[in-house]
Amino acid sequence: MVKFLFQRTIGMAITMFFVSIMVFVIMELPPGDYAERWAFRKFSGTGAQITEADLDNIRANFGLDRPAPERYFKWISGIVLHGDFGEAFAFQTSVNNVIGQKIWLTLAILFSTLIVTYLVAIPVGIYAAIRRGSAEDYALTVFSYLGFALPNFLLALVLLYVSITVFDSSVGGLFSPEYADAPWSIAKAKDLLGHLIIPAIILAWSATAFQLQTVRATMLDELNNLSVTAARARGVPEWKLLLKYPARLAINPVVSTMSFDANRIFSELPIVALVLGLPELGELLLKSYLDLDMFVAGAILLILTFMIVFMNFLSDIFLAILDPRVKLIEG
Amino acid sequence: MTPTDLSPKETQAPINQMESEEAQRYYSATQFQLIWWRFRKHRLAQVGAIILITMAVIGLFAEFFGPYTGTTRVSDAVLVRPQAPQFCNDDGCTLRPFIPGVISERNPETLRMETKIDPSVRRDIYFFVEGEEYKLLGKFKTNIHFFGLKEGSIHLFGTDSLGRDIFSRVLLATRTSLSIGIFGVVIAFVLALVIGGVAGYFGGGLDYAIQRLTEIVRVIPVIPLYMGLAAAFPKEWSSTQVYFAMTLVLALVGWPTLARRIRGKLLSLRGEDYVIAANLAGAGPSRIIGRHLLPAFMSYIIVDLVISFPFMLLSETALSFVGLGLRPPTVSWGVLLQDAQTVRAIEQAPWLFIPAIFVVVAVLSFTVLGDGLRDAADPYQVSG
Amino acid sequence: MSDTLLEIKDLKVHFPIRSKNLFGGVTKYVKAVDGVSFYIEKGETLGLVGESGSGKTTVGRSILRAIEPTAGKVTFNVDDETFDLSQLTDKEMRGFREHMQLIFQDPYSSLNPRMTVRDIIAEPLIAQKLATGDEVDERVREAAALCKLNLEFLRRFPHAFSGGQRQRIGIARALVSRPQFIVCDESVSALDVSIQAEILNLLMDLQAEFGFTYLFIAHDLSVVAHISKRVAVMYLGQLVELAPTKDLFYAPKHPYTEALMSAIPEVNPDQEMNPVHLDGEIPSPINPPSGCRFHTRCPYTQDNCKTDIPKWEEIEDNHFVACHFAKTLTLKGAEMPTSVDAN
Amino acid sequence: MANTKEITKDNLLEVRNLKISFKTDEGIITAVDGIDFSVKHGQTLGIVGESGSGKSVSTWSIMRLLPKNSIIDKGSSIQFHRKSGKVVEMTKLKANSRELRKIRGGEVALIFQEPMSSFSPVYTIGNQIVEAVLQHRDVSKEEAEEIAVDMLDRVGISNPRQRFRQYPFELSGGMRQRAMIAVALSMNPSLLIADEPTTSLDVTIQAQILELMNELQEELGMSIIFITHNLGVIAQVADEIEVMYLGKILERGKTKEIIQQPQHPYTQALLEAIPRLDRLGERLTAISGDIPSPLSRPVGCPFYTRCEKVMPGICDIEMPKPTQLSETHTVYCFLHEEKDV
Repeated sequence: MVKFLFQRTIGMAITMFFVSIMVFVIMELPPGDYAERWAFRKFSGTGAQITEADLDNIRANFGLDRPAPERYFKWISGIVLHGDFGEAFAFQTSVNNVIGQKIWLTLAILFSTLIVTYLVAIPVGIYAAIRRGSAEDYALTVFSYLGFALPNFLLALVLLYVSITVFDSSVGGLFSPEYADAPWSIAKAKDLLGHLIIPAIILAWSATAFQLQTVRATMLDELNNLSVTAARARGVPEWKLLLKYPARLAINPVVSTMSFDANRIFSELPIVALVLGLPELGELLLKSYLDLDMFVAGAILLILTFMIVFMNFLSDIFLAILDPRVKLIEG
Repeated sequence: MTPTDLSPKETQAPINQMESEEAQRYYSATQFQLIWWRFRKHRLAQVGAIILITMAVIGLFAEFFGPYTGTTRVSDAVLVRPQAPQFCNDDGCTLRPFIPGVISERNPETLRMETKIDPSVRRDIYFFVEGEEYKLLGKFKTNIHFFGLKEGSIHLFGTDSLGRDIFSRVLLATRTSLSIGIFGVVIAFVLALVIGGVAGYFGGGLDYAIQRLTEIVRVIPVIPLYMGLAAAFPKEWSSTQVYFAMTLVLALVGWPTLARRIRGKLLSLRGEDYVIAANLAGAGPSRIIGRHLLPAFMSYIIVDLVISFPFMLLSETALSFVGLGLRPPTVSWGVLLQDAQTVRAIEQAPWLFIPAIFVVVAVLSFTVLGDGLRDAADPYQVSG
Repeated sequence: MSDTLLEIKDLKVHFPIRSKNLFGGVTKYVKAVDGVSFYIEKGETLGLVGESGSGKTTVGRSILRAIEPTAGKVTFNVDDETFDLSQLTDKEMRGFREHMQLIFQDPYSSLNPRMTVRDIIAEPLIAQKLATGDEVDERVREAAALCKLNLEFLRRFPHAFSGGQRQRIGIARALVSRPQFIVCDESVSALDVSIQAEILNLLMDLQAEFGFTYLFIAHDLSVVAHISKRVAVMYLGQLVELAPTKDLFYAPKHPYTEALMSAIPEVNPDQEMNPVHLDGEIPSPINPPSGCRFHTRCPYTQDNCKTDIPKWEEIEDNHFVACHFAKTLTLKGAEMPTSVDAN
Repeated sequence: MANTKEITKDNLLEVRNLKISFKTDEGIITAVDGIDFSVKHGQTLGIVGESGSGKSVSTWSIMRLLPKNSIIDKGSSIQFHRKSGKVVEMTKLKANSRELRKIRGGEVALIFQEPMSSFSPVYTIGNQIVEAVLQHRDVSKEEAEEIAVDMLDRVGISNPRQRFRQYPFELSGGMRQRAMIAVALSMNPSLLIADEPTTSLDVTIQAQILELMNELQEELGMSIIFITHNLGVIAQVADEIEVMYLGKILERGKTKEIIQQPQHPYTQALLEAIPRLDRLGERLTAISGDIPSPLSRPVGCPFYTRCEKVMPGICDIEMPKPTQLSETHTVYCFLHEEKDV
């Protein structure tokens, strides 16, 4: 197990190294350079005249006159060694300050979404497989189709519209107005939990549709497995048999694709966050892309990807616990 | 669950003494005939196909089917409600559809312009009427529209806050969104085919390197990655440039998944007994690829193409929706939905949300079509 | 030896195991075939038997170079000229394939479902340009007729046929290029008993008519005994015994062969089975036992079996064994028929 | 409902007029078409048949294990003598009823061809045996574990305590089949259905498993239904044999009667068609033609399409009636029916 963990940790580090290069490339992509955007943001409206010399100064300050590999090295070593993600010009402060506690809110959203997804997809998928061909199964298939077809942000809009026109209250945001700027307290945490449900359901929408189908398909495969018939031939009661044999195995593909779910959720997060007004990383990422505040964008992209890679790591461990065959392959 | 002596192989029909004409036909049916017969059993998939073909045709001739060009502003008709054609009013019924007249006046309380229906006025709808001039398929100058009014204006889906006809704009957007999907899928596919094909056919170290690369591209969240690439488009690019850049971006991010599937399929095909048999028959690589791998592969390629579409459509819509994708004056479903970004906008004019229905219907159609095709694509596998 | 068609010397096939760690380094090898030597004479059938994991299929495929051998020499005589197959380039090998063919085990997966029967049978001719135009069709029809296939069926696709018929199509494909050597890799194992006899008869008839040379690989000892002139027994990647069929079955010289013979269930309720008991299981071909590979399970094992590798010796005329005690052990073979018409 | 007479005393199981069909996309396939057979206490009934003969279907139906699209005809009867002495009509039992569950495993056990897929890969061998024992015996968990280890030992698995904690994939094929037998026998059944239990095994392992089953039968006294397509195996293990072809029984008798004096043309042809070591060098007699598809079963005797001695106008009209050749030997063939008359 120690060797297994060690191998996976190294693998994670290597993946993150390549990811960081890709992220750096993306940060470098926008036309014009960072110094111009920084200066524009800082001095616009102040009436100050910026000369080419000023810009060169700024470039030298930020090290922008250095070749790209050197800049990459400086950037990544700042992150790895000091946890310093650079400066966010749009906010005139460090990226760390901007991101700060939003990481925790993002994680809270990620996990609540995953929980909603699995709480729905696993039992319902199992049920649909057992009742294959029934009206419920058919209805669930239709629901899954809709899950693929109706993007989460449109669902968010629909829900918002319904909540406002029918219930006359908004479902957006992560906090009630009275808690938004209040210091953390138990009441605020409760308020957060209450507000998390709606975004979690919206973000879980398509992930649930996908996983439901995966669970159903695996379950159908497993139901046809001889080991199920063998257990039935031993006189094991039907419900116990279904839970112990096929259902147990139907969870495996879900566990092994946890990182894909995280990927899907983070994909949809920025847009859903925009619609619902959620103050977390996705929304910030979108804003910084629009402002071309690439240090912030790069940092967030890196953090989100790291969370996905880490989820992958977790799912590998869970899978090794769940399925004794996995260890053998690792040898 | 099936006992051993009822395995699929045994229930496959061997030749019998008596052979009906139908059996004869089945026995000498080619792959695509078999696929077609199986596909014909999938009602839902056929409905999907028909919807998509209709959308494609309407999109292709958007200017003809829409009564207005997408940019025409009917200034006194801002945020007009959708108008449904009618056959009957208080004066009785006619065969010719018509829409009631509309009056717009300023609400004395809110001071907003509001539209009201004037049932006393009847505006007949005519077909193949003359209207604004346009170029059909970008080539033939004409001013004939499929339908329209002789006087006044018709807005089946209402108008937006600038007084543009949403129906006409949705048709144009259909063209843009579908075509960007097609180009995106095709380019991604060419990339995936080359890269996945190389990896799957040659295997070894090259395969390993490509595998790792695709893995890395796949861990970065997709839409944020798209956004990062799209954010790099210079502001001064023309809408055409952005359009092409978008297809490229969609393709660049889309290929790893496809390449992985192609590679996997190729690897499994390469190990098939009949491919080994061809090898032992002395067939060279070109014959093996051309006669054995590609034909077996074609149906999967088609299925994969179809199921990749929704992803491209949704990505484009999402990016344009937040302003990182296509930009006005190009209209796509995502661009149109920008007007419906806030609840307030939808509350005021729910019909701005109509393009979303097109997105959903298109994606649904692709999904059911893909499902049907996937079922039909391998006619040699007996389905459980 | 001018009547030798094929000679295999010290053939080795080792499959690397890639560990699934970061750099995919190769640390272990599966020694599927580990030093196998034998020859096959023109027009004979050499049977090759062994249990699963013995490497018999790998031997057959590596002779045809469907799997690249790791080491060893395979020489092939065509028209009094000798070719070293392991030295041929891929392209030269392709040209050589008209002389050697394979009949597969699974009649379902070995035919491309997307090609007509005619195209399947014609493949060797077209791929190697052995015939053109009408000649192709002529030779396809000829091959099909030899395999008792209805010529009407040639434009049909494989999905129209049952297992037995498909296997005939596979045989027609194998013989259309008029090869000298055919490897039958478990070619009747997947068939029903009532179909199997017909295919065996067909293979034997074709051999009588055209003088084909077969390497007949199977796990069913009775089938191998029935069709082969000589039989080789494989265990864990190596040959343990090779002899004319009757010598091998009725008077085996290797303890493993004895165990195999004793395990055949006879279709005779009066004759009770009395299998030799073998200890444990077949060891892994990744780490084969030292000395004689069979020593971990052999009922007659001695101390030197653990350390010394037994020599592959011809102890009687045409009877090869690899056992330290081949000359001293008295082993029991299959029950010999009491009379010729023991019906 | 002609065949509802009470089961005779020396029979553990009596099957009458069993007819099973499957609903499929291509229509209704009749897999088993009105067969009768019985199993005596402590004896082994061998069922031989090629693919599509319905040998597995007919025996799986005894335990009511067939998939949902199967239909057991109303006129069919499967009577089973329970340990309590009570006779149950298996076809009348409700699916998932308590009584059916008690019989499954506890009184009738099943082993399959592929021991790998009949174990769940994610639980240890021990776990799966203990589950079975607890299901059918009134013992504590510790006692069940002892029974399991003891059973593993009895079936010849070395280091049973260690194997108990291993997963199926850690065992070799032969070991797994032994473990499968251990599971089946740990519940102390009175009938063991062995569905091609040695087909996927090598000959040396097969011989060991057959020996083991013989020993265990002598020791425990259960009845066995042994299904196989291998005539050599059946000759070695069965007391009685029935020969099935396309859902019908064509011949039934003591093992010696079937192997040494086969009377049905199909049985004769089968015995001629297999290569035998005591007949090396003889040409095999092949059976011409193919097994017809279950989708288009011939009318009349199912074998007439391939039979050398077919009598047109007779064999292709209706199924021949059973002809009793001796007390134990029955054949379904017009050749004998004529002689009888």
